[in-house]
Amino acid sequence: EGVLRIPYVADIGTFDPDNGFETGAISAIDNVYQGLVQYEPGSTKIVGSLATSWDISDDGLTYTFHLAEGVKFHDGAPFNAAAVIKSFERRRDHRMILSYFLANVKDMRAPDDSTVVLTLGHPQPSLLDALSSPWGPKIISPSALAEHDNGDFATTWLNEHAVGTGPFKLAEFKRGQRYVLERNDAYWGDKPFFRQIQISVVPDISQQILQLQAGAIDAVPINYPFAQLTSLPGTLEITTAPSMIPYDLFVKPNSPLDDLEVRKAVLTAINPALWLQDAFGEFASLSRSVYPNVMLDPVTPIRFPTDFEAAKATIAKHGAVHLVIGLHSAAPAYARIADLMIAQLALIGVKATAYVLPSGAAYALKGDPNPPDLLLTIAGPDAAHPENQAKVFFTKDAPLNFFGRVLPEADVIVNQAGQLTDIKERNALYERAGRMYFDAGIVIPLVNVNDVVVHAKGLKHLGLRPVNPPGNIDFATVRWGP
Amino acid sequence: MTGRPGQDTPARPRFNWRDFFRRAGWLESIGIVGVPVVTVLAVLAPWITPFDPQLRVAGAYLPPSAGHWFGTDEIGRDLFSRIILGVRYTWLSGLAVIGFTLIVGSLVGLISGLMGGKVDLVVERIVDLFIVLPSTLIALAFVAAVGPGLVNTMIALAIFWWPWYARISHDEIRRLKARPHVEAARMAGVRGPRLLLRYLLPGVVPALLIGASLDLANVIMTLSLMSFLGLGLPAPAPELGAMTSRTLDSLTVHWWLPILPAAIIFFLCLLANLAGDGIRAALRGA
Amino acid sequence: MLAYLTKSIVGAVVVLLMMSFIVFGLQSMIPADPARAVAGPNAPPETVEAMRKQLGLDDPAFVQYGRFLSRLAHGDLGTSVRTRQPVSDDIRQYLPATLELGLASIALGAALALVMAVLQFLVPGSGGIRLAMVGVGSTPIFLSALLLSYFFWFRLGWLPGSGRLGYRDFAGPTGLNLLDGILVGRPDVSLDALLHMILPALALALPIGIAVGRSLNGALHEVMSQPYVRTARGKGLSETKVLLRHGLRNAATAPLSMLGLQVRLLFGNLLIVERVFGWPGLGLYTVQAFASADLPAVLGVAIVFGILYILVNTLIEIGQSIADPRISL
Amino acid sequence: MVKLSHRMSRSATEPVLAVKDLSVILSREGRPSRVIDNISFDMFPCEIVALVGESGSGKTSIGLALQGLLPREYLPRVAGSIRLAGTELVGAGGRTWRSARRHLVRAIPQDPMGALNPTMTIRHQMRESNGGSERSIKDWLARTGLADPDRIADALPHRLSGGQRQRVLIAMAMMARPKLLIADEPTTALDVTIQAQILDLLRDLTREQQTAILFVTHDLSVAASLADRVLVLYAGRIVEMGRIQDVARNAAHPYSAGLLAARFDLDSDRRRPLPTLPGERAPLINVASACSYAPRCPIAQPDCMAIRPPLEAASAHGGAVACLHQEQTPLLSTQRADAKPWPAVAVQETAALRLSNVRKTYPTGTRSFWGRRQSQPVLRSVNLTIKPGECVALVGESGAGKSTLLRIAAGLEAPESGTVTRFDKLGPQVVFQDPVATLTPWLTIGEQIGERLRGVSLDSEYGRRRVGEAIKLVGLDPVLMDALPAEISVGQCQRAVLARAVIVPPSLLLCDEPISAMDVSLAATTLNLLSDLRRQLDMAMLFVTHDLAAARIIADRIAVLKDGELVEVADPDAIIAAPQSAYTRSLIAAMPSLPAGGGR
Ligand SMILES: Nc1ncnc2c1ncn2[C@@H]1O[C@H](COP(=O)(O)OP(=O)(O)OP(=O)(O)O)[C@@H](O)[C@H]1O
Ligand SMILES: Nc1ncnc2c1ncn2[C@@H]1O[C@H](COP(=O)(O)OP(=O)(O)OP(=O)(O)O)[C@@H](O)[C@H]1O
Ligand SMILES: [Mg+2]
Ligand SMILES: [Mg+2]
Repeated sequence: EGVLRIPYVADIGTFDPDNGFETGAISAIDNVYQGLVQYEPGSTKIVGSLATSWDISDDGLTYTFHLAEGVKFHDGAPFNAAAVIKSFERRRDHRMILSYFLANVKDMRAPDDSTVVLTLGHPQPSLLDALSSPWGPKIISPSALAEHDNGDFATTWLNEHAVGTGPFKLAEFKRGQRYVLERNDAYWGDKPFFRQIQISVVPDISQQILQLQAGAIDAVPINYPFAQLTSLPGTLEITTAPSMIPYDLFVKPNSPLDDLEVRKAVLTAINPALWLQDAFGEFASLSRSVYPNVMLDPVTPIRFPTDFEAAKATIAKHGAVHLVIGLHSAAPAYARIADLMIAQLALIGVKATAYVLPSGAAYALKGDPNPPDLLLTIAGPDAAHPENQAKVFFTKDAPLNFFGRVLPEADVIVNQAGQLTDIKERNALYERAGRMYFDAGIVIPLVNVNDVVVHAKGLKHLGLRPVNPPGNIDFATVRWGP
Repeated sequence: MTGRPGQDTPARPRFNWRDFFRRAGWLESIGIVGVPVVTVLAVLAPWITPFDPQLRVAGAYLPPSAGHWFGTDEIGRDLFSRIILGVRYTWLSGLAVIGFTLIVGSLVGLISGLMGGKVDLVVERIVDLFIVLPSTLIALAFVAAVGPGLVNTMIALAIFWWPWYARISHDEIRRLKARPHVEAARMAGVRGPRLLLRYLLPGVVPALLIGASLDLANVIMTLSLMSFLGLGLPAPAPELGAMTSRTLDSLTVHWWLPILPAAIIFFLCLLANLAGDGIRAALRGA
Repeated sequence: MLAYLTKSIVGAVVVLLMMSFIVFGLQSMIPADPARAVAGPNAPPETVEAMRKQLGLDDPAFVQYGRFLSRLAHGDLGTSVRTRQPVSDDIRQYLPATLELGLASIALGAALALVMAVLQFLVPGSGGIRLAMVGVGSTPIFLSALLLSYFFWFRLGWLPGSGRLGYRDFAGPTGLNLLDGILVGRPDVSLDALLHMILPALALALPIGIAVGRSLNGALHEVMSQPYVRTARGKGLSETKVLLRHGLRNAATAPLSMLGLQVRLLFGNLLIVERVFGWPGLGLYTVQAFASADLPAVLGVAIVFGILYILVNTLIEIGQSIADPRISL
Repeated sequence: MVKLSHRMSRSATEPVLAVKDLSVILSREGRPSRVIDNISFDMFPCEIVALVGESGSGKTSIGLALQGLLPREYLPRVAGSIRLAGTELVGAGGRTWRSARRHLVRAIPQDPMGALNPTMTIRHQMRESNGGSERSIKDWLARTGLADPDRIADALPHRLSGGQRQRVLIAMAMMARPKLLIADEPTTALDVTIQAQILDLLRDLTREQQTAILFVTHDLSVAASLADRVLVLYAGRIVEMGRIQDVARNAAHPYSAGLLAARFDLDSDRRRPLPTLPGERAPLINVASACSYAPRCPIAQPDCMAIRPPLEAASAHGGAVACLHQEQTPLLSTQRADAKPWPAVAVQETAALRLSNVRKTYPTGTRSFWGRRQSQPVLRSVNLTIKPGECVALVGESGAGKSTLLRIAAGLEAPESGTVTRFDKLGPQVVFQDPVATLTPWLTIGEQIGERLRGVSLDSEYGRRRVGEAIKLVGLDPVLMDALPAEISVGQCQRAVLARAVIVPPSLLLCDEPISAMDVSLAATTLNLLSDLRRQLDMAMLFVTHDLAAARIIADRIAVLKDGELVEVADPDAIIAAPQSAYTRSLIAAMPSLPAGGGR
């Protein structure tokens, strides 16, 4: 009957596209607001959205976007270049949380109503990725911004209200209980299948499963236990797509793993090939590099050693090795992987324990006098350019360089690659740098787990994007299929 | 007339286990006997598990069978062995919390009750304060601050448990102090530690014992609740609450994973509750 | 009475101060960085720095605490780091659900306790009944909540298993749906709210009912062998009258204290039950606030819970003094 | 059993109550014991029957059995027959019992303190008594002599004094106009003045309402001042019954005779030990086929141990008695009259204790905001000296400040002003009112007695010997050294307490109402023991009591305390003969006494 019912595990903190880092709700926001460009569903290819085409100057400093015509905001205001600039300025200049997406944009101009020209401070081939990112800049109705600006750039109002150009309007925002999106019948693009999206908050995954089986909701977007995927009732089916959120281990400096022999032994034991199938069935693949597999396909993938006897002997020779694994969060996926690795390590005589870090403590490990030896993370960059991965996790001052380990010669290569526009050339450099981080024992990539949505039979075109956090169904494309 | 009947009260035998159990009730006696038995099992746990609880010894998700009584878990470890180890953690930490808070709380209560006056007033206000604080919330804040882990969780719990015993022992000692037999002992020249140990403490102990035995189940429940919320032991340690919470989503498919650990928590609480009831009945009757 | 109220208000303020101090102290020990939590995991350090400055996290803890107190004096609980809006607004949104559920479960628990204690007194329980009662009291809340939901909603379909209300677009003046339905003349809404409430309230009420019931039963046994009960029987009153008029009231003090203790544990159980039943209340809010190191929100919730608990305690004390006039306030 | 003929004028009327072969078995901790053993008696309208017996003889149990209120937790088993106004109650259903309690039988309970619901106003509780009517409440309260019935009706029990409560309970029972009223020791806990008032009231009420009263007491003098007939109960059996004058004059059962002899009043001989009942009974005989009094009976013959004596017509009076050798009983009183007189006390002219200008105030009332309370003077400038070897009795009504004075003398409390001088380095010893409560339940008697032998271990030969000597001194069996307080009787507890006080003889012994909770015989025994000890050990003594008769018997001087002031201090006989203060006069006037020519 034209209604899609989706559960979220957490409530939506804020619906403001500039001022919050939502993960579970990002597709709701992105179906109400639109940016200039976007990733195509199912891949990392950048396609137009509110901009139909764009030109990049040869020096890589000037980007000219040609905007779509005849677009209107939900409140009826016309969409034009001024609106783009107003929204971009709001994000960049007014202490919005996500301002860093536009940090390199020095100047914005609107030569005419349908053209926007951005001038960068330095060349940044990854700019388009930043603009396509699910958290990238979105265009907000300038009249709504003006109307609700109480000296706070409408941040208060936009927490729970939205006026964008997207295929859906935010119809109801009842914090913690329910959120309703209504189809935007004046939408300028293809008309969505569903008239209404009803989002409820069901924090408990067991409840979500029961509700799905009882037909009270149409999908369980994330966290459906992998072990149960093979034995789903006939009324349910699975949509799966590659995701860009790898499972990685970051290694503390001065850990037992600094000893190359020990590291080799440990790698032998925790080799994900040995447990991938048990943990994820067919819904995951081995990490091929320190980058997500969809982001970069390496020429020579990383391989783990396989000689168990040698590993055992090494540990026996080396003497007791005790490893502490820190888990970035309390999400169940972490504990399971940790359990598996601990059981694996026990086989070669390494005693390991794991604990969940206090929330947010992972960001403070640099100053932690007693950090874990290994940090397990399930995290990806917020855009699909390899630069995002490297500069978020590995380079000096990278925000998620948890242990602050630096490998200057690799950082140089990353910087070099960042200037290149030729994809193949660029990727080769990134791969080399990534290999160096791995060889230096800074990071151990484990697996890439697919985005798995369990839903009622017949739901099609979920529009899952690798860059999006898992479970973000694109409400514009999803439909009941034959 | 005084409450006690005339001159012919038959001499009652001194402490006697049969009387004790009869007053406790047969059901409760099971609890009273069960508590030390479980404690011994918990201490011996690492030596009596049929399989190594850390290792993957079979396929994952095997239902209970003759080989693996409670089946295997999501990565193929023997659930029975893990639960035995879980009993060890849960039970012993429950006992530890009770023991620790009992000692600290009753010491505070005894001392302030004995000293009386200003000290007593101040200490009592502090105890009041701790009793009124919303414990779970602050325990959560505490664990969030110092990081999850069994010891931290136990400390967080202990912070909120000791005031009860301080309250009980304080009230009891104040009550006893005013009783004629203590006054009489004072008149007989009994002072200081001798008065405390021989005349006061034995009167306080039953109330504390009753309180503690009834609380054991509460502590175990709260501990498992905290570990259910992810605030318990490091991962490989099989903590019963955490085992349940992590596998709750398989309730409809692999029921034994969440149900059996929870059932064991239930069983432990049941034993503790029964023992508490029994001890109360037996001591009150005396 | 006036003196009592003054005293309890002063006491409440002291407790709240102390509590906020503890929570604040604990939170400033947390390694987590609220600025980072706000900015998102991938934000560059500059953004985080700016955020930190904006949130005033650079100042020493005592300055922050002082600021917190001075704002608190004006009724301002600060701005939530996570939802980017005033904590008081957030709490206003989440509190009614929790209040509704909490009150319902306390009422249900008290009723359960009463029925159980009286029945058990009139019909002395066999071992089986005793075992069943201790058993229910020994069930961990997460298990009982899940089993209730599994059987009564999923299996039998008798009651809704999640959320507060089946109706959309209903908003009443108080936020307590059960009450609002009656207030605005929509009994159907009230009924629906009631149906949604039964399972979570039952899950919360069971431990309350068992604990209070056991305490009431014990007190009844003691009271009913008191000489004044014999006096009442000596007047030829029926056993029910004796129990209701002379027994219950005199037995009320201890179970009321037990009720207070249970309310303290109720706050913990709410965290679980709200999660299992998707009940959009403060418990849910608290868990999420903790997860994102949302200090203002945590402090706000602590203050609100503290006030609620003190209120409950005060009510219980007043109740005790009504039940037993010898307790003067 | 002999059919008893009542040679009384009432034989024409139907009895209100006919009890026949009533037995009650109660069990404690699974051990049943026969508390009422096959008793039969009748009661007629307007009649007051006294039920007399020592503590534990089963008086209260009879009262409860008649109301069907025996405590359920003791699993009562009742056999025989109780016909109340023609209705058989034994084996009757709850409805019959309830209706009987509502309309026919009411009781004034033994302990007024616990018998009123603390959470209900008096008015409310009284309304329940007469089926909800409001009208007569004030009336009835006024009739019991309460001055301010309206205020009392709206008060809660805890605001009332013991005497007021007792009167409320009487009003409550009487307003139902029962056919039978059971008054269970309604006056034991009260002052003599209030006691006399209440006895008057009961008497009036019988006359007006045609109510029969079963008056339970352990004190024959009280019984004599009120009752028409008396039932003497021993160990659950009726051993003697008859008109009160007859029994008081010519007791036919040795037990009754002993009870009468043990009674002391203002005329008792204070120069020699009081006569007492012989020692406590040993449960060594098979009571089912023996006279249960035999082990204590001074005239027991071998057949007393073999035959249970039936209740048959008494030769000495018109009643009945259960004694095989009743003709011997009159010999008893003559035998006993001449115990050896006390040796003279050597009172020295120094002081063992001197209180000068002692004042004390206590905070009272509810707390103000800051937790302060108003203070109320309890003692105002008290001066009292006790000489070594002398015994001073302190009498006064309840709340006069007697205990406070004693506690100050003991050093348990500090006076607000004034000085307390004790001429003794050992410090005084105190004997409190309730002997059971002053013994620590978990320590043996011996351990507690030995506590005063500082530094001497009880395990040592010497320690045990000293404790043994002390125990023997107070007349206890040294075997009891290893008993816990719960294992011995009240009387034995009182002796143990004394042993503790005198194991190292203090020069001053302070006693706070040591006998007020005891039955007559036990009280007499205790008085004798105290008199003996103070002479043997040469102790000065302060003896607090509200019983003028006891004061007269034990003391060398009596001090009368009224509202915190000593109103007179003088030789006992002088005070009785010529009381100086109005208060003392009223005390003396209110003393109950046997009709002339009593049991001696
Ligand atoms: N549950 C019981 N089991 C066995 N014996 C009992 C029980 N309760 C009371 N008794 C005995 O019954 C006897 C009668 O007690 P009761 O209270 O009737 O005596 P009483 O004459 O009223 O004494 P008092 O003067 O002290 O009030 C006592 O000897 C007592 O030991
Ligand atoms: N600790 C106390 N605090 C306040 N008031 C007290 C305290 N102890 C005694 N009183 C009051 O002091 C007065 C005298 O008490 P005290 O116990 O000395 O009387 P008493 O003559 O021994 O009476 P009784 O014959 O009833 O034992 C009473 O009014 C009592 O209420
Ligand atoms: Mg009695
Ligand atoms: Mg006194």
